[in-house]
Amino acid sequence: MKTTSSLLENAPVLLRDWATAFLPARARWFADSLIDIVAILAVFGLLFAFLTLAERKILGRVQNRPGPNRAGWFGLLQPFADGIKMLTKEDVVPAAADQVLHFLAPVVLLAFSILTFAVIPYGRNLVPLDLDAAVVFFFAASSSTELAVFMAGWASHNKYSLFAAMRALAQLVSYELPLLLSVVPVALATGTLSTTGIVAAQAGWKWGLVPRWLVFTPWGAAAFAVFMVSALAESNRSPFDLPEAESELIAGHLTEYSGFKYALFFMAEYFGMCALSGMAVTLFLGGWQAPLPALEFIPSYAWFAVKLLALLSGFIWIRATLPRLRIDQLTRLAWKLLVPLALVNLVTAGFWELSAGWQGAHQPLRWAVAIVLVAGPALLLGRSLGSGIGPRTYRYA
Amino acid sequence: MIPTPAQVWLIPCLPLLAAGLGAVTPRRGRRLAAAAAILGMLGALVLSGFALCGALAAPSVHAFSNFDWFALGDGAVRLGWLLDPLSALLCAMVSLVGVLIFVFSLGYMDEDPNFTRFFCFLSLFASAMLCVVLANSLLLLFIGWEVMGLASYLLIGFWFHKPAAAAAAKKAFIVTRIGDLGLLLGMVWLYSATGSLLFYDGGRGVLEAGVLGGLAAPGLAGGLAASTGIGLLVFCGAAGKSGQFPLHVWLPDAMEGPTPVSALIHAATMVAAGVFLIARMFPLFSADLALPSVPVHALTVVAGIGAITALLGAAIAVAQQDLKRVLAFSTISQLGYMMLALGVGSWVAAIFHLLTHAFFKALLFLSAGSVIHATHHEQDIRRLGGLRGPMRTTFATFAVGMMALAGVPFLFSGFWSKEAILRAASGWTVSSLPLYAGLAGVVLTAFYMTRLLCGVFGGEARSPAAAHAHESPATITVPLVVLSIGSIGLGFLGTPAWPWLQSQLTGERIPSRPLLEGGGLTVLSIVLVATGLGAGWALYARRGRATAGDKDPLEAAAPGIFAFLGARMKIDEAYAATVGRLCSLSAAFADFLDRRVWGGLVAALGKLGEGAGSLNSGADEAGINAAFDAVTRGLRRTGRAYSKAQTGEAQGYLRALAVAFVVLALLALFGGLR
Amino acid sequence: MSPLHLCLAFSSLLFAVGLTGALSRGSSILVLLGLELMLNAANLNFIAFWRFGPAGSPATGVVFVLFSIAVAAAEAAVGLALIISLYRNQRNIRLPEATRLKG
Amino acid sequence: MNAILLLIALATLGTAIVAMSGRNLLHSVLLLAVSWSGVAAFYLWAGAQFVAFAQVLVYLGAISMVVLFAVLLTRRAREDFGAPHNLTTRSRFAVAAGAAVAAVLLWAVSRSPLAGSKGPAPTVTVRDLGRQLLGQHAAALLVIGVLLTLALIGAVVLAAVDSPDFPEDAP
Repeated sequence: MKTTSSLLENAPVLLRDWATAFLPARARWFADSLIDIVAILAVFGLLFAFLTLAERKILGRVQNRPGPNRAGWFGLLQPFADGIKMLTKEDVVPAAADQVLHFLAPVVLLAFSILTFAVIPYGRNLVPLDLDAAVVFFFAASSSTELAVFMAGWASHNKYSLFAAMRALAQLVSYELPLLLSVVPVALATGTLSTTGIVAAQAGWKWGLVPRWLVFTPWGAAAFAVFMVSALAESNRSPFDLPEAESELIAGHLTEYSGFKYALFFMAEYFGMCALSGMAVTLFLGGWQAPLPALEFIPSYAWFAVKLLALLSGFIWIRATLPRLRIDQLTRLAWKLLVPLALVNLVTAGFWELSAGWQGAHQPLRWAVAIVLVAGPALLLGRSLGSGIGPRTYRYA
Repeated sequence: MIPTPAQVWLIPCLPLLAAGLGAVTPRRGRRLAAAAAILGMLGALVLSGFALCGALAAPSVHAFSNFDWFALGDGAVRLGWLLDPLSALLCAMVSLVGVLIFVFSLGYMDEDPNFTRFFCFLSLFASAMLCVVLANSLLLLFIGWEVMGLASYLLIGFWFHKPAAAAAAKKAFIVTRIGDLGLLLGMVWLYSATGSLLFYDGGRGVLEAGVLGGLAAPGLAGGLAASTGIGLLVFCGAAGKSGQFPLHVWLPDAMEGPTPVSALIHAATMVAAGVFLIARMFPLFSADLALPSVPVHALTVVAGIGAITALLGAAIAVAQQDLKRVLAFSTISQLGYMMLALGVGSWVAAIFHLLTHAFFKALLFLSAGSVIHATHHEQDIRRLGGLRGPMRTTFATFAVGMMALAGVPFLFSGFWSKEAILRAASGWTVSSLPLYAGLAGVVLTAFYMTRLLCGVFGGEARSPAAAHAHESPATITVPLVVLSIGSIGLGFLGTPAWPWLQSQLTGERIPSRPLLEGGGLTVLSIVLVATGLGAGWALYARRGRATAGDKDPLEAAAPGIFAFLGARMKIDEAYAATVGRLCSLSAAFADFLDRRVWGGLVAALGKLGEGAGSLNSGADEAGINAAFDAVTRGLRRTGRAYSKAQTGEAQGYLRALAVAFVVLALLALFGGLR
Repeated sequence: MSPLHLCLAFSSLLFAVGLTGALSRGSSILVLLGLELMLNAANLNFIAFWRFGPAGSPATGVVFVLFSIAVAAAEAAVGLALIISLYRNQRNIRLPEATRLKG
Repeated sequence: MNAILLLIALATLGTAIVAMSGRNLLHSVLLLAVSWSGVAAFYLWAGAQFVAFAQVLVYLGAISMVVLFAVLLTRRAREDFGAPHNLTTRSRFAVAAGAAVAAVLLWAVSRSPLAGSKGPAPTVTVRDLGRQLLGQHAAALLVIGVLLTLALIGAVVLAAVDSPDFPEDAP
C-alpha cells in the first residue's frame, strides 16, 4: 500500500502540526490532543445538527411530505432553531427527584458517549488515540452508558420513568452480548484489537477489483448484519426505540427532563449512533480504505465520511420503514437469534481462517461450506421467532 | 463279477438294509419284512459265493482295502475289509446257514404276533456276523462283535413277557460283556503297542511279521511277551462269546429264545465267532512260541481251557432232561474241542470242525424245533417219545445229525473233523492231557446223543402232546433235508486223502496221505464211538422208560452223580454264592459308608458351623457392639457441643476470620518465624 | 517509600475498608459489595507486583487479574441470585436475621 | 508519578468509605461504581490497559447493573433505604476488627524488604496476552469458561425458580 503523499491527504495533520509547532515538546502532546478534541466536537456537533434535520427530511420524503423547509433555505437552519428552542425552554426538575442523580444522568451519558470517539480512525493517520486494545476501550465506554440510563430512570422519582428505565436496561444488556460477540471474529481474522491495525489488515484489493474488506467474506457479512442490528438496539433507534417511544411510556426515562438536559440526552443518543456506525465502518467496511485502486487519489477521511453517511442514512431509512418491536419480541430476537448466530459465526470465521490455504478446486468448496454454515443456522433459528404471538407473561422477583 | 475287497462291504450291507426296512415296517407288514430279510440273505449268499471263488483263485494272498473312518488329531482312525480263504469260507457258511434258518423261521414263527420284529433282529444279527468275518481291522471286528452281542440279547429276550427269557437275555449280555472287556483291553494294548489296529496293511499291519517281531519281544514282568498278554486278553473275549469254561453259564439259559435263534446264534455262527477271532489272529497267538524263555504260552492256556470245557460240557449234557439244554451243552463241549484244536496249534482243524459243526448242530436244533413245533412246545424228553412213527423225515434228519455229531466213522463229516483234532492233539508236545480229554469226550458225546435219540423218538409216546404229534410242513422239513446233505457231504472236503479244505486255508499244497494214516488213534476213536453208542442203546433203547414219571436208568444206577450233573455242576449257584454276594455286600457297605460316614461327617460340620455362628454373635452382641455404642455416644455429644459454634450468622464467621487472621499475622511477625 | 510500598498500602487500606463494610452493614447486598471491594484490593496487589516487581516479570500477574475479574463477576451473579432467593424466603434481606442454617 | 497514585488512591478509598457508610443503598452502590472506576484508573496508571478496560467493562457494565437490579427487586417499600445507621455494638466491633487488620497489613508492608524495580512499565500487548492465555494458561481459561457458564445457569435457576414457601409470589 503506497502511502499517497498528496497534499489533500495530509492536510489535517499538517495543519495541526503547524498550529502546535511553537509549543515546547512537553506541552505539544497536550495541545495536539486538545485540537483533536475540539475538531471531533465541532465535526460531530454539526453532523448531529444536520442529522436531525436530515432525519426529519427523509422521514417526510418517505411519508410523501416535504419535511421541515421553513427555517432557512430548504429548512437548513431548522437544527439551529431547535437548539435555540431547547436552550430557552425552562428546565423543570421534579420536587421529590434525587437532585444529584437527576443532574448527573445526562452528564455521565454524554461523557461516555463522547469517550467512544477517541479510538475511531477517521483517516490514514487521523486517529485521536491509537490504543493496543482500542476495541475493548470502545465497548467499555459504550457499556457504561447503561448506568446513566438507570440514574435517569431512578432519579426522576416517577413510576413510569423507572419502569421504562428497566425496559431500556433489559434491551441494552440483551444487545450488548451480540454486539461484542460479532466483533470477536474480526479480532480473530485481523489478529489485533487496535482499530488502526484492523483497518490496515483490510487494505489491498483481490483480483484488483474487490477490496479486502471483511464485509465481503461470508462470515463478515453475517457479523456485519448482527453488528448493525445490535447497534440499532444499543442506540435505542427505530424498531428498538421502545424506551422513548411517544405512544408507549410518554418519553420513557426522559419524561422528567426538559430543556437543555433533554437536548443533551438526544445529543448523546445521536453521538452513540455515530460512534457505533463509525466502529462498524472501521471493523467491516475497511475504515478509510478506498473501494478501488483507481480511486485512491481521493483522501482517506473522505472515504470514511462517505461510508459513515451511508450507514447513518441506513439507520434513518430503517426508522422510516420498520414498525416498533414489543419488549418480549425484542429480547427474544436478541437471545434466540442474534446470540446463537454470533456464536456460530465464530465457528465459521475459524473455518474460514483455517481453510485460507485452499487452492484451485477447493476455493468454491470453501465458499460453499462457509455460506452453508452462515445461512443454515440463520434459517433454522429464524423460523421459530414469529411463533411467540401468545400473551406476555411477566415475572416478579 | 468277482467282488474286489473294496466292494466286499456290500455283503454285510444287504442284511443291514433288510434290518432297517424291517425296523420301519409296521407290525402288520409281515410278508414285506420276511421277504426283505430273505432277499437280503440271498444277496449276501450270492455275493459271498462269488467272493469265495475270487479268494480261492489266489489262496495265499490276503486281499485287503483300507479306508479312513474319521480324522483323529494329525492321523486318522483306519478301518478295512479283508478277503482271504478263511473269511470267504466263513462268510459263505454264515449266509448259507442263515438263508436256511430264515426259511425255517417262516414256518416256525408263523403265528407269533411280533413276526416282523423277529426278522428285523435276525437280519441285524446276520449283517453283524458278516461284518466280523470280513473285517480287516480289530476295531471294525469289535464293532460287529458288539452289535452281535446286542442282537443276541434282543433275540434271546424276544418273548420278553416271559420273566425267564428277560433274565436269560440279561445274563447272556452281561456275561459276554465281561469277556468283551478283556477283548477291549487287549485291543487298547495292541493299539498303544503298535499304533494301528489293522490286520494286514501292506507291511504295517498288526499280523504282519514286521510288527509281530516287536510284539514278540519278552518285555513284560516275569518274561511274558506283549503278544502273550494281548493274546490272553483277546482269548477272554473269545471265551465269553464262545461259552468256554468260566463264562459258559449263559449259553444253556439262552435256550429261552425261539429255536431258530438258538440254531443260528447259539449253535452255528455267534458262538463260532470266538473261535474265528483266535483263528484270524493266530499269527499273534503263535508269535511267542518261538521264544524259549516264556513261562506260559497263550496257546497252552487256550488248549487247557478248551479241554476242560469239552469234558465238562459232555458230562453235564448226559444228565439234562430238556431237549434244547442237552444240545446247548453239546455245543459247549464241541466249542471246547475247537479251542483245544487251536491251543494245540492246528487252527485249520479247528476251522474245519467249526464248519462241519455249524451244519450238523444247526440240523439238530432245527429238528428239535420241528419236534417242539409239532408237540406244541413240549421240550421235556421225559414226556416225549415214540415220534419215529408220526414224524418220519424229522426222525431221519435228527438221526443223520446225531450220527455226524457222535462221529460215526467214514460217512459223516463229524468223524473227519474230530479225527483231525485228535490227530493234532496227539501231535502236541507240551502235554497229552488234551488228547485224553478229547477221547473221553468222544465216548460221552456218543452216549448222550443216543440217549436223546431214543428218549425222543424211541419207545412209546409218554404224553398226549407227543401222541398227537404229526409231521411239520414243507417250509420246516426242506431246510432239514438240505442241512443233512451238508452234514454228510462237507466231511469229504477235508479227508487226509484229499485235504482240499486244509490246503485252501493254509495256502500251500498239502500232499494227500493214506485214508487211515492216523493208525492206532483212528481205530481207537472208532472203538470208543462204538462203545458210547452201544451203552446208550443198551440203557435206553431196549428197556427205555415206560411212563414219564419213571426214573432215568442212569439215575437209578448213579443217583448222586446224575443229580449233580443235572444241576449243571452247581456252577450257577457257585457264582451266585461268590460274585453275587460280593456285589451285594459291597453295595451294602457303600450305602452304609455314604449314609452313616460321609452323611454324618457333613452333619457334624454343619453343627460345628452353627455353634461357631452362635458363639460369634453372642460375643459380638455383648462385647464389640457395646463398646462401639459408647464411642458413638461420645462423638455425638462432642458434635453437638461444636454445633453450638455454628450460629448461622454469616458476619459472625467473617469476624472470626478477621480475628484469626490478625492473631496469625501477629504470630508470624513477632513469633520469630521470620 | 517506593511506589510498590504505596500501592501495597493502598490495597491493604482498600481491603480493610471492604472488610469493615462487610462486617458492619446489615443489608446483605452491601456485605456482597464489601466482598467485591476486598477482591479488587487483591487485584490491586497483582498489578502492583507486576508493575513494580522484579524486572521482566512475565504477564502472569495481568492474566491472573483477568481470571480473578471473571471469577468475581460469576461470584457477584450467584451472590445476588442467592440474595433474591433469600428475599423470597425471608421477605427482607437483613443478613443478621438469616440464621436458619445453623447447628 | 506518585502524585497521581495518591490522587487515585484517595478518590477510590474516599468513595469506598462513603459508600460503605452511606444510608441510601442506591447511592452507596453508585458510589462504589465510582470507586471501581478508580481502581480501573489505577490499572491505567500502572500501564495494564487491557485490564483497565476489562475492569470497566465487567464492573461498571455488568456487575453494577446486576447489583442495581438486585436492589430494585428486593425492596419492600420506599423507606427501606433509609435504614437508621445507628452505631450498634456490631458496627463498633466491625470497625475495630477492620482497623486491626489494616494495622497488621500496613505493619507487614512497611517491614517488607521488597525494593521494587524503578524500570518503565513493561508493555503487555493484547497479542502477548492472547498467546499466554491460550498457551500457558489454556487449562485455566477453559476452567474459567466452564465456571462462568455454570455460575450463570445456577444464578438463573436460583433466582427464577418460584419458592414453594411463598406461592402468592408466583406470577
